[in-house]
Amino acid sequence: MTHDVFMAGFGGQGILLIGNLLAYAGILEGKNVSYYPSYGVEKRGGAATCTVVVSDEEVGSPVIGNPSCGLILNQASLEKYLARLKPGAFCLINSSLVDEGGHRREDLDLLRLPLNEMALELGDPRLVNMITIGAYARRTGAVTLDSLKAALKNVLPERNHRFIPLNVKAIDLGAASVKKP
Amino acid sequence: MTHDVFMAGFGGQGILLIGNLLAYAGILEGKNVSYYPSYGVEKRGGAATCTVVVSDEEVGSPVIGNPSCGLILNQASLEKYLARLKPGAFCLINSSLVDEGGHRREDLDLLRLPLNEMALELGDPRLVNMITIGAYARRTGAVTLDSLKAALKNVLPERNHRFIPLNVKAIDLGAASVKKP
Amino acid sequence: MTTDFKPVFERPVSLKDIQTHFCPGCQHGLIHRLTADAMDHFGVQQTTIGVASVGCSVFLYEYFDIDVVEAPHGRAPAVATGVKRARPDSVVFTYQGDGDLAAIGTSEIIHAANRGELLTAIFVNNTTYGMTGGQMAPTTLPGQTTLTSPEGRDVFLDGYPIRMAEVIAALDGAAYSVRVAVNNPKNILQAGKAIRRAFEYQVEKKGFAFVEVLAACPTNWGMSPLQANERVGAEMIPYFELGTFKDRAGDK
Amino acid sequence: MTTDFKPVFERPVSLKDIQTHFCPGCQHGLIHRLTADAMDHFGVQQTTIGVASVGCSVFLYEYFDIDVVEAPHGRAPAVATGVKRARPDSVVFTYQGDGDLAAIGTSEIIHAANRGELLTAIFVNNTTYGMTGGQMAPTTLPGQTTLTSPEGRDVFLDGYPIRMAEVIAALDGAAYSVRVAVNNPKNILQAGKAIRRAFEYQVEKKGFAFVEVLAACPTNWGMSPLQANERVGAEMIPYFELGTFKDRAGDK
Amino acid sequence: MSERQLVAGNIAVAMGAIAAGCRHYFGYPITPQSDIPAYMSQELRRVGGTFIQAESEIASINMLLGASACGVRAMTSSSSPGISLKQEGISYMAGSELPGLIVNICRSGPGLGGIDASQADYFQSVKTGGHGDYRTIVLAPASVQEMYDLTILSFDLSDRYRMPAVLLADSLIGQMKEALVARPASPPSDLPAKDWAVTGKLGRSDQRIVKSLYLGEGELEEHNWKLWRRAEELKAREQRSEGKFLQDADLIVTGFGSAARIAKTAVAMAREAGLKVGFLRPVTLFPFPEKAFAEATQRCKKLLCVELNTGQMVEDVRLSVARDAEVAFYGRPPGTGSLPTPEELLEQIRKHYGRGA
Amino acid sequence: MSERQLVAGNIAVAMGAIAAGCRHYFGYPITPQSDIPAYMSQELRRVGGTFIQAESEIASINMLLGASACGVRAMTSSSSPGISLKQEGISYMAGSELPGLIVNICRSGPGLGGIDASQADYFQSVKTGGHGDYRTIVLAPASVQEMYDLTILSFDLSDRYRMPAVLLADSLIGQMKEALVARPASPPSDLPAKDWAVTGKLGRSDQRIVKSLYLGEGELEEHNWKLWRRAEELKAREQRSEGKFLQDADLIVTGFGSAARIAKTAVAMAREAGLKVGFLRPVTLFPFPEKAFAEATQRCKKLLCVELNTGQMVEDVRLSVARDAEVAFYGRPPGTGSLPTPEELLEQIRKHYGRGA
Amino acid sequence: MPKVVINEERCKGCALCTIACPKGLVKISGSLNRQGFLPVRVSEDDLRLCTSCALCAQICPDVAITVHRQEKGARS
Amino acid sequence: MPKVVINEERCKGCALCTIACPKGLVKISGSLNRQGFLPVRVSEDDLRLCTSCALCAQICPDVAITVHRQEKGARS
Ligand SMILES: Cc1ncc(C[n+]2csc(CCOP(=O)(O)OP(=O)(O)O)c2C)c(N)n1
Ligand SMILES: Cc1ncc(C[n+]2csc(CCOP(=O)(O)OP(=O)(O)O)c2C)c(N)n1
Ligand code: SF4
Ligand code: SF4
Ligand code: SF4
Ligand code: SF4
Ligand code: SF4
Ligand code: SF4
Ligand SMILES: [Mg+2]
Ligand SMILES: [Mg+2]
Repeated sequence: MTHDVFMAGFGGQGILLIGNLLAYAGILEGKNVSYYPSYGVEKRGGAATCTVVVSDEEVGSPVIGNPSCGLILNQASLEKYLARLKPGAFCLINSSLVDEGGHRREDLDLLRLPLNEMALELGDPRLVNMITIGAYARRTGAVTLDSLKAALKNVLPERNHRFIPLNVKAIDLGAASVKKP
Repeated sequence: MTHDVFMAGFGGQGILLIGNLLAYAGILEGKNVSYYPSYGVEKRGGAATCTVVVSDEEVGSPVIGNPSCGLILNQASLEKYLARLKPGAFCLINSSLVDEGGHRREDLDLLRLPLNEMALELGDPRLVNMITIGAYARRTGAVTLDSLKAALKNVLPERNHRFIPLNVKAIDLGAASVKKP
Repeated sequence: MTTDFKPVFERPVSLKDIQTHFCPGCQHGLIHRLTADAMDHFGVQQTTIGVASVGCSVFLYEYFDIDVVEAPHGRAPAVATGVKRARPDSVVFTYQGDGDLAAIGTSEIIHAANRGELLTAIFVNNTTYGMTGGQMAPTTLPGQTTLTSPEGRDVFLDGYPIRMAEVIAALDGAAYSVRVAVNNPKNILQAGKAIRRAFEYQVEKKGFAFVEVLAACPTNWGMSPLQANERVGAEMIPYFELGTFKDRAGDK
Repeated sequence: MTTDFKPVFERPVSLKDIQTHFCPGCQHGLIHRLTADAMDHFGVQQTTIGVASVGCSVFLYEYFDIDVVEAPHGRAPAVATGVKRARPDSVVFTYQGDGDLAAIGTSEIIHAANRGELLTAIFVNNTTYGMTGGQMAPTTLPGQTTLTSPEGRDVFLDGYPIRMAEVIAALDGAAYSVRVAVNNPKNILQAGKAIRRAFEYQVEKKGFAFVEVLAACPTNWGMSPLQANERVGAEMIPYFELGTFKDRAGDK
Repeated sequence: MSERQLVAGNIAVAMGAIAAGCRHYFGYPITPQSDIPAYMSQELRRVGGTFIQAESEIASINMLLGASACGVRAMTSSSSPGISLKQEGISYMAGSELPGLIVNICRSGPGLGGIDASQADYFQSVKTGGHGDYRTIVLAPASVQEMYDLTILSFDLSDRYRMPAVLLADSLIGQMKEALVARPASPPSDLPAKDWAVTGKLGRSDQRIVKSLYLGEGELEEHNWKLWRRAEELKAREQRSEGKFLQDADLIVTGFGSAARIAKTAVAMAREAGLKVGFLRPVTLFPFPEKAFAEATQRCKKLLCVELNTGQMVEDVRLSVARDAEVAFYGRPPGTGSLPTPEELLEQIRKHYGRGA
Repeated sequence: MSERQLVAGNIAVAMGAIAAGCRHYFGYPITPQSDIPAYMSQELRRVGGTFIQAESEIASINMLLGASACGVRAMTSSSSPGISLKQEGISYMAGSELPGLIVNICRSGPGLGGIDASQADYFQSVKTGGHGDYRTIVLAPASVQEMYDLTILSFDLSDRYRMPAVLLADSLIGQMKEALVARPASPPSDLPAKDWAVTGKLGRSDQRIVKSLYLGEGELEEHNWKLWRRAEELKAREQRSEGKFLQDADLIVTGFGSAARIAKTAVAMAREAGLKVGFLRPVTLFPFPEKAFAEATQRCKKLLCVELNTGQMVEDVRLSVARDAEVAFYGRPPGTGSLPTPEELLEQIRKHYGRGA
Repeated sequence: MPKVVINEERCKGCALCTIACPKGLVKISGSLNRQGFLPVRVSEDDLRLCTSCALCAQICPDVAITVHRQEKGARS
Repeated sequence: MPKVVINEERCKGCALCTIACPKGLVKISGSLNRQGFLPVRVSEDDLRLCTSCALCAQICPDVAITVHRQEKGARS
């Protein structure tokens, strides 16, 4: 079984962090993984995207032409990347920053969640990314929530380990807001 | 008809000058020519050699493995280069600086001339090279003596043109000391 | 009844009216503006050829409305020499960062200066390799931590910050060499004058002119624009003395 | 009845007893001898690694009885840096000509000095590219005719002779920088002292040491050895002031 | 530590170098290889090595020459333009028979170009961009694990054959992260002693001289033949490649490094679609795995070579295959947005699979 | 002055450059090309041009880049190690679509090597030693007359295709003297105007920018294809070679420059000895005269490639000949006393002439 | 016409101008611009206190400020 | 044993020693050596005047001269 996912947002939304988190969770499950980041030209702000593949077989290409899953955290990313997704792909959209419609992908399994608002509920706007990855994991079963949570200490710098409980809550909140595959 | 000649001596004997002179004489006769010099590593003194080809046909290689003619002006050159000459090659040896024998080339058409003494007779030890080339031209007919003399003004720097008459005498002396082919 | 307004500050015409890619608080933008002011002042926009270097200022041609040649990293002074010799009547300036000029380009700037090429050289010293993410530069201050001096620059292993304006001034071929900063209005005024003078040297064929400008790189210093600007005055200027080290045409 | 003779001048043991390829009156040979004297003095022949440059002194290993690494043209200071960092306990010296060090190698010598590498650099300035047949060098004197300055060096087109000892002295990383000549016994004595001191700096791990030696190239100057030696005193020394420009360990 | 960690390719190179006993790094900043010096500046201090950020790429390669001449394991890393500047130094190292590792995390060119994944430096690396007749070992990793393993291998081969080694990768392999098992390394016990290294004469009567200048009659020619013989030995013994689905293949897809990585997925897709497509990836670019290509083309007469350039390795493929084999080429020269996708390569496979040889 | 003069090859290059209208020379001393700057430092002053002895080869190539960017005809000359140092600059010139002449009077390598005639820089010149996908025009004169004529041609081709041109020779062709007829040159009337040259904007609203940096989506790839298309045009239009005795040849001897010059005499000797031997010499190394080789090997299936190296051009020969042709190689890597003689090559001819294809 | 015109879209909110203004009239605003930065503003009232010294404009790295002076002669 | 020993085969006849000797004792000889140079000599009589100051040796680029001093104590 192979899971590939493409995530996009603007710098600061923590896209690359959850990309790493997902990949590490895969490793903890003994799977093969690849994580491939790509940034815009700008040094501050700008786009941040990455592709993660988690698989039982050897991972070939770390870049995917038509990803089977997408996590779209801002308007610009929707406009730029939605078209790439494979027909029938699951796509999580951050409705807090992305307007309704404005695209022609009736063939996708779209889920809109107000991620910024949900993060604020948890008391920290920076949790958008954790909620996202929680939702993704639950929905696709690419990795278990436990692996994600376990991987937190691998990807978070020592000094931020105190925030792990809060991140765990965010992951759970994300998971709770979607249904199993 | 093609004439190739290899000349060798130590720096200062004017080998390269007569190489140029011969080549230029060939040009004046509308022939094809090549002149290829090669020096030792030392900046002062050391060996000086060159190969000149004068031909009615296009000149191919400017380097000749077994030259059909040799002009050997000092002992070192004899020891290093005599062996290379083609069997039956005409070889002019400067007996002023080269001992009798000391080699096994019975197959060569050897001519020993006391070039330094002859030059002194003319009143200038530096004329060794001109005597040599005069003898060569007469003996092989590669170029006419007139062409050699005419070429003097092409190869001698302006300031030395006043010596042309003396050089002409040297060329003639060389020519007079050998017989036509 | 009418009111009259006279412009006291406007964008120079040599500088295109577009958004730059520079980070907030990056002083390349300001130094670009001062350079454009100088071109406007002498009315040479139409005859100027800029030589861009490799660094965050690589997009020179995006911002200046002039002809531009891109030089390989560190080689702008050599490229500019070729340009100037081929077009002696044009005004040719180079714009280089400290990694570009004081590291890989050491030889080219020194010999262009020593030959006394009729060039104007703008040198932006921000004590780091900005574009590549903040490595140690020859100008990095002792103790300054960078991507490649994680424990801070250790003068015993890494050597000392190099003072280019002084090095250039020491060459017989160089006619003008100064160091300025753009961390406050007073220094900005000085910097503007210096850059103008550096163009004057070329316009009047008086010789090679070099202007070192101390500038902030908030991003790679890991500081806010205000903190970074603070640091220029607090840490850079004490080591990199401001002043005119050579002004052959003038008194000095 | 016996007579006792005590040697007052003998060939240093670090210098092989063989014929050199140098032209008559070429002072590379003399500078080789003084360098060997310094090695003998500190008894470091066995631990010294020489770094040869490209020039008439390229055959360093033929003449010195020590381990030698050949460096590409101009890069001896970089090669020596690699050697010294890999073998900190060995004594490492470079030996470069003026074309090698002051032209193509400008960047390497300046940054090795600026890093304060524990090296001894011998720099032989004969105002020309000897090995390649006498082209203009950065050190060629104004008006000096060479293969590539047939009408004499024109400072307006070709720039000015560069004074390396002063340039090096100006760098914080350099500990010792001097200029000496070998045109007469008095100067030779000075030169010997300077080279010895330059090795002392390394042996005692006191920092980067640089010795510029003014020397004659009779062949490419188109002069007899005596005329050439004359010229060193008459033309070179007036432009290339002899002296100690930096001696950190000492008073200066 | 031999458990699986998530590591970027560039870091794996640095880890591999340190595992191989490399304690001397000389470099100059350039994207996209900056993680290597950043990591080295940290770690080498920790393990008591030398990290120098040189004033230029030229200084770096010459510092490497100096350190290698002393017999220590040393390296430099850079990217395309910086590697161009090292060509003279590499030629000197080869001429002086010095080992040493040069890492090239390629960027797009020519000139300043851009920083995207590129394979346009194949000729420079494999045909050698410096002057004179010489070769360097060239290894082309296609995974993070290989970035680590081949870095170690390159030090071993370089020491054994007294030839500089080039590790050729790009930002795709350099910046992607995968699981890495960082096995401890120990140099093969049969590596020849470095009895040529300069150490100072202490305890020796003979001098050691590291040089490339040979002026004696016939000396330099013999030296050239000596280097040539070593390269031939390397060709005989060290060709490495990865093959897959070759037995029954009607079309073989080939490529190296990042292109091969993408192509591999395309080949898998093709197989799923029932096409008999094989995969052959050179791991060593020099020595080029001629034997593997000759063998594979005994049966399969159609190849498709995929590169991130306009056609470079394809020449060596054509020189290696059976005479009656057809070699097609598909290139995507590098640049922003120009990385091919597996889907795109699958199309190419279909296109050429159909065609008769 | 069109009468025949006795001139050295290096001087012929300098004369040709001046005849071609080149008024800007930038160089750095190195044997065996020093006659060129020596002559230029004299003549360019006389004709009001610019001669700069730069501080290094790197400065020279970048001064050339700057001058070429202004639209003037300019050149640099050097020898092998110096040319290695110019590789980054050449890549930038190619990437910036700049013409300009780079003369390489090769010396023997690798490293410092020696100053003898060498052909070991074939790969560097033809496969391009710099980074990125680019090509340069490469011309290989084999006589003093060609040193003059091909220098002029290289400026014309370089301007037409906006590609740097490399003139590849060595001390044999550079230092030998032959009769030269220095015909006055005039650039072809159909050369495209240099409407890309920087001049200062005076009289223009648009900027002119000479650069190689392309970051926009797809831009750099398209730029690479554009350069590739130009190279293909060059291949289609500008292949040049010299052939002799090809009609009935049973063995064709090939080689370029100095080796070809020596081989030509060997071939003549062979003919005298009654052997049906042909001669085929590439004059343009890039574009390589593929057509001439393909054609010649329709009939003759045996070739002997002679080079002053261990085998470089032979690869392009193998890529160009008919599939069933056999290409043998005879190399003499450079060094003191290693120049082959016609007699020596004749032996090789006899050796291979006998053998069945 | 205001003495100080700030191009809010060009402004990157670096705040250097806020320390350059001798009267402290330039202040960071609360709302992001399209680039995602908080641009600076000079309030209507503050504008009256502005001396048109242009120091804010002088220090701006992004040349986002233009300044005019009210002509002596002119009646307002 | 002579105070000054000149290695005539090593000597290149540059004559620098002839100007270095305060007593002018070193002179160019008339006969070429195997290298083709005219080496210098110090005549028997001149040797007596030699002070062993070694300046000739100091200046010699080819290290062709060695100098000894007669020990004070020694009777001759
Ligand atoms: C030959 C070469 N080496 C290295 C680089 C990578 N590089 C790009 S910009 C740069 C230096 C940037 O620093 P600086 O010159 O100080 O300019 P800044 O960005 O700080 O203004 C470097 C090393 C390159 N492009 N080419
Ligand atoms: C890269 C490179 N460029 C040029 C040369 C040619 N070259 C050999 S020696 C030399 C310079 C010699 O001059 P200098 O350094 O002053 O030494 P000298 O012979 O005068 O003692 C040059 C340019 C070279 N070998 N390598
Ligand atoms: S990185 Fe530094 S130099 Fe570059 S744009 Fe940002 S602030 Fe300016
Ligand atoms: S050429 Fe000059 S430097 Fe070289 S050996 Fe002769 S005299 Fe000495
Ligand atoms: S012009 Fe002067 S007073 Fe007015 S806002 Fe700007 S800085 Fe303040
Ligand atoms: S200085 Fe310019 S960019 Fe910075 S805040 Fe003020 S107006 Fe905005
Ligand atoms: S030792 Fe002194 S006195 Fe004696 S010969 Fe030499 S220089 Fe003259
Ligand atoms: S100095 Fe030395 S080489 Fe010169 S003449 Fe005297 S002894 Fe001979
Ligand atoms: Mg900087
Ligand atoms: Mg010199």
